[in-house]
Amino acid sequence: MSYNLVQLAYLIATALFVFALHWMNTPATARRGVYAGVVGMALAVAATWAEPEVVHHLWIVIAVVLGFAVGVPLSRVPLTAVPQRTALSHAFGGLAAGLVGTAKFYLWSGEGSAELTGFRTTAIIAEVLLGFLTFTGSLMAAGKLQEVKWIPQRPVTYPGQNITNMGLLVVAAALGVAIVLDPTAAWAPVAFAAVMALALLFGVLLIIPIGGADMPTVIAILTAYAGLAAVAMGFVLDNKLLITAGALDGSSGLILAIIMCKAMNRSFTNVLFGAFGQVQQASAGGEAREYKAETVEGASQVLEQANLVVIVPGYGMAVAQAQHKVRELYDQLKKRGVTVKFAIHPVAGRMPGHMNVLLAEADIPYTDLVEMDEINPDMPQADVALVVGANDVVNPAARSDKSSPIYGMPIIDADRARTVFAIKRSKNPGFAGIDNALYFSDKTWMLFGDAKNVIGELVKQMSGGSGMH
Amino acid sequence: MSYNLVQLAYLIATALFVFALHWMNTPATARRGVYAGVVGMALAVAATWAEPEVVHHLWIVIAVVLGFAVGVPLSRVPLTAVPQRTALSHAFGGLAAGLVGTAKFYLWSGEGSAELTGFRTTAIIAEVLLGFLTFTGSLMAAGKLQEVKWIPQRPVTYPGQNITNMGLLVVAAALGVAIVLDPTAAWAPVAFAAVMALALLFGVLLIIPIGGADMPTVIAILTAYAGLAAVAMGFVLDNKLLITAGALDGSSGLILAIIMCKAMNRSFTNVLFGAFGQVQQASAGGEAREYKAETVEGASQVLEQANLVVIVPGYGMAVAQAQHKVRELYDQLKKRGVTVKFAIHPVAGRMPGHMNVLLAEADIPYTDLVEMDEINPDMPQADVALVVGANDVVNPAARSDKSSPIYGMPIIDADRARTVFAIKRSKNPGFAGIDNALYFSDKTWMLFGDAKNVIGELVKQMSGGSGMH
Amino acid sequence: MHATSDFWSQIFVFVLATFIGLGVIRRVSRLLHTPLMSLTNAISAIAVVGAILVAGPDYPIPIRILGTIAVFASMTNIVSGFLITERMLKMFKSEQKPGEGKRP
Amino acid sequence: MHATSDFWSQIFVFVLATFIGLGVIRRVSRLLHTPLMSLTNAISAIAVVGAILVAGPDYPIPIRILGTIAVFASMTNIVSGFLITERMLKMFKSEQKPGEGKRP
Ligand SMILES: NC(=O)c1ccc[n+]([C@@H]2O[C@H](COP(=O)([O-])OP(=O)(O)OC[C@H]3O[C@@H](n4cnc5c(N)ncnc54)[C@H](OP(=O)(O)O)[C@@H]3O)[C@@H](O)[C@H]2O)c1
Ligand SMILES: NC(=O)c1ccc[n+]([C@@H]2O[C@H](COP(=O)([O-])OP(=O)(O)OC[C@H]3O[C@@H](n4cnc5c(N)ncnc54)[C@H](OP(=O)(O)O)[C@@H]3O)[C@@H](O)[C@H]2O)c1
Repeated sequence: MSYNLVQLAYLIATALFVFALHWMNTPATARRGVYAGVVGMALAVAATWAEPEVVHHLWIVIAVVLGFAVGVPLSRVPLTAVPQRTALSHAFGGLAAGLVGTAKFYLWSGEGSAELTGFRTTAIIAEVLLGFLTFTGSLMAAGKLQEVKWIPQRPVTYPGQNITNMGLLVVAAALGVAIVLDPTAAWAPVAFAAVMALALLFGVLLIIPIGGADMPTVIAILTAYAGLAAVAMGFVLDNKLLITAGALDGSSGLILAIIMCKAMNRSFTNVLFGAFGQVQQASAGGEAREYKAETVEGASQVLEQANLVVIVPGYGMAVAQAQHKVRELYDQLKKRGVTVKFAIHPVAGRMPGHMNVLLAEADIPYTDLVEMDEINPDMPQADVALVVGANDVVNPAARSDKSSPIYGMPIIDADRARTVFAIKRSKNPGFAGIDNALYFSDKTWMLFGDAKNVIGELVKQMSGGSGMH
Repeated sequence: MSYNLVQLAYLIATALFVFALHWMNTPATARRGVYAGVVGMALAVAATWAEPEVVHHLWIVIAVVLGFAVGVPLSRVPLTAVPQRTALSHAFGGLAAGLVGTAKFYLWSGEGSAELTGFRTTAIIAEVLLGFLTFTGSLMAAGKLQEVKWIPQRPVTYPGQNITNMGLLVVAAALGVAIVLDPTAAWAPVAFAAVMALALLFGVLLIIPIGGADMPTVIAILTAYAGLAAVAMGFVLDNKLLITAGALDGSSGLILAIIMCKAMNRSFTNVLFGAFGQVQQASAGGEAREYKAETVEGASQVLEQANLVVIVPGYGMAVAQAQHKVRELYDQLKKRGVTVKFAIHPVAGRMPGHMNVLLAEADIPYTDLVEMDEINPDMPQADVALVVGANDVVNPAARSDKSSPIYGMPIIDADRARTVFAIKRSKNPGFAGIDNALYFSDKTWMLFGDAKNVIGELVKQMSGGSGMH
Repeated sequence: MHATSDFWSQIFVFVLATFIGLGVIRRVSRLLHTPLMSLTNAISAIAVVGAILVAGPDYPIPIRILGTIAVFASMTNIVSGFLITERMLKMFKSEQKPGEGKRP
Repeated sequence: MHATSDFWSQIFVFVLATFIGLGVIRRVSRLLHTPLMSLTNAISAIAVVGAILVAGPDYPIPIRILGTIAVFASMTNIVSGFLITERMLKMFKSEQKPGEGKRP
């Protein structure tokens, strides 16, 4: 009977998780989604904990308390650190999956028990492989994003790298098969340990050749792995809740990764094995052409005269934490009856939805955040396109220049606006490491400096100005 | 092993069915959907037939051949008969489910076998109940739609009707419970037979009180029942393909029923127990106000002058089979550079999508078929709204008159067009049995007559006219 | 225990499939609601699987007769359902290239 | 046999759940992709269920230690995942009434 109750709880939790994700389809219902998720999770934990076989509670209580102790601060990180946090929690997730798999294996093989059916053992191997490689891989990713000094930012590549990695994987797989064939053999526990070690190692090697800026995509892929690990665990424990939840996460990771690759016009394989970041050195110092700089005074006047101003935020806004200043600018312009829209590129910044969260943090109504496809038709009507620390996502080369590494990547047509102001600190290129023809066009004026300061200046100008008359 | 192959086939079939329905989301991919469905079905049949326990083939072959012999002609019915055909095949579906359930029960109870677990038996009872009530219910529905003489069109109601029906259901359920409690009892087979009989009877009684015009909604609900019967069968046979396919059909029926009820602004219970059709008598003869009739000559001139003509087809176009004439009119007007759009109300006609199929049959590109919500904003720009045998769906009372039985039902705002021409044969009301203020408005001109003839006249006028200059 | 474990797998499958059904059907183009009805019609004739498993094995004659009738009934639905859906869909033409023909 | 029957139920559940996942996620508003990442993050911490079942029962100490660590790890994800998602979503405001705030 209790078995049925537990299953019922799991079923309800499953449904709640589905609704949780479903409600994320609009900001209006998104928070309801979180609550659904929380309830589902609480239900699942309670039902499991109440299982008769769970007799030792102390350790679990401690673990839960510690979980809160670590989890709460982790949820307070600044928004710029969100990618790292995500990577880190993937590491935790992978670790959990890996450990459970390991525990189950040694438990059952210890009993030399019939529990280790071929199917179960296969699932365990998969769980452990995915779990542990997600663990180390995510740690590496988090490190690169956090720009920890002893983890190389630049992609580390050496000849025959991919072969080596594949080789490792093959060995691990072979060992796995051997274990499946004779799970209770004397050597099985050792072989299993070897598989674990290889998985941990593989996770590291998988990330090393990938440039820091590609991490967001990698993280999405790691989400998918974490999800699959949960599915495998579900197979091992014959737990349908785990299978469903895992599948949901798997598809989420997959779709985000696809969206990012599409928006960057790159393929999975290219991200995973392309060592794209190298390009950064390759063409970093493109021959410097003529920039036309503009003064804050001049810019603020033009902005005040405009009817429609489109602000194109990019990674730079995130680095400079300029969103609040941007908000002030937005208010100043609105006060003058200027229509202000934000053009959001799907991969502006360093994670999907990066710009939206920052601007939302600055209380800018999401109804003024317009997606690329919706804003581009209106760009020609825009009197001013104000590029705030965006680069690749407004690089016309993506449209025209077949030779460019970002050729074919959809961009925001800032260059079609009547005037363009571009805020950046230097002549350095962006993530893709290539020059941006937009900056040299005769309708473009550069506002060099840190985004936060420059926009602060603009705001001061205007408030001062508005103070006078 | 063969077991695994069969399961694999079932899994693929499941996926194919999902895709089949998914691809129906746009006409561009819809046909691919059908092919996916066919392949899935073929796979499922082949895999099952190949099961080792299936040893007698002759009868199956004969049944299959007969199935083709009956099925092919059934697929050639005129489009106006599609609702009947659907109802009829629900009857077949229900019958199949009921028979399989019955067979399984007598088989297992005969063996007095342990196969009849409480869960299984419950599922069998559900399958048989749903199956057989769908069988007779659908037959009744088909009869009413076909307007078979010995099945009363009008809702047949008598005091305490719903109580009687509910009573029957309760008795059947009670018997069912008894059987579940002791499936191998001596009296069980008899009780089971009683359940079957009650289900068959209940199906009839369920439909009798429902008006002929409500049948489309009923059919949708019967789709849901048929789906659930398949699910129950899936539970009985522990067959996940049956469960999935059944669930898909169940949700399809449910959603269509909901859409129809919403568009008619009525509740399930009202459709099922409201005996709505009665209203038809109730207010059929509303006091006859002034109609302004118009000649075909006059109308055709106005149409020729127009820039935007919105044609609002309704059930009358289906009755008159006027879609081909409408096509000719459409061509004539296009020739004169008139923009012609079709305003499609979700419940125009007598089944969901009725108008779309008819107009598609007449080769009118579906890109000119505009949904209610999309066309209404443009209605004020329309020079002429040509109402072809539509009535309730253009009745302004739904917007204004709280007392009207269709108050609150969303309508097509034909009355907002500059001029309205309405084609109908008589002063009789439509399905809802109420007068239509639109016909009396001073901008409306009636073209009395059979839709096919009237439009034929219009076309003659124009082609003649265009012949002159 | 086996029974119950099966039972719950089946419930899960049912619930998940229902979610899929609701999600997919809600997005079917209104243009195609009539063909949709006949398509689901054909698909629900999957009952044929159960029918074959009753008509085919070495069961007493009366049982097999019931099964055979069921096979016939389902087969009719499969054939007529798919054919008429195809027939209706053939009629839907757009002036644009099919590729663009998306009108949800 | 039991194993295989179970096996296939699980595969079915997996495939169906994946369909749901793909359908649902594809419709998540682009505005919310960052919160989505942290939400799925929290949900994938459902591994806690498995962890408890290893840490709780009367198993050898080393096994239970592994389980306890796993509980801790998952718990961290649950707590931080849900909290940060909520924190981010709180920031999304529209000028319209929430009801209308639909921008897919
Ligand atoms: N969003 C994602 O999910 C994602 C994932 C993976 C990769 N990416 C990639 O990331 C890139 C995003 O494009 P993006 O245009 O947003 O950024 P970007 O191309 O990386 O350019 C950022 C620009 O901001 C400027 N900048 C940096 N710090 C600044 C500061 N404090 N003040 C002012 N300006 C500053 C930089 O120029 P200075 O250094 O001269 O200031 C640089 O030109 C795309 O190439 C995309 O493919 C995105
Ligand atoms: N579509 C669905 O799924 C569905 C389902 C259930 C119920 N319904 C109901 O059906 C109704 C559909 O509305 P509707 O406006 O399409 O149809 P309607 O309200 O039933 O009106 C049909 C009109 O067509 C006229 N007509 C009939 N035969 C004609 C012919 N041969 N030539 C010319 N005119 C002819 C009739 O007037 P005369 O008799 O004077 O010619 C009548 O006014 C709604 O009330 C809806 O709720 C629809």
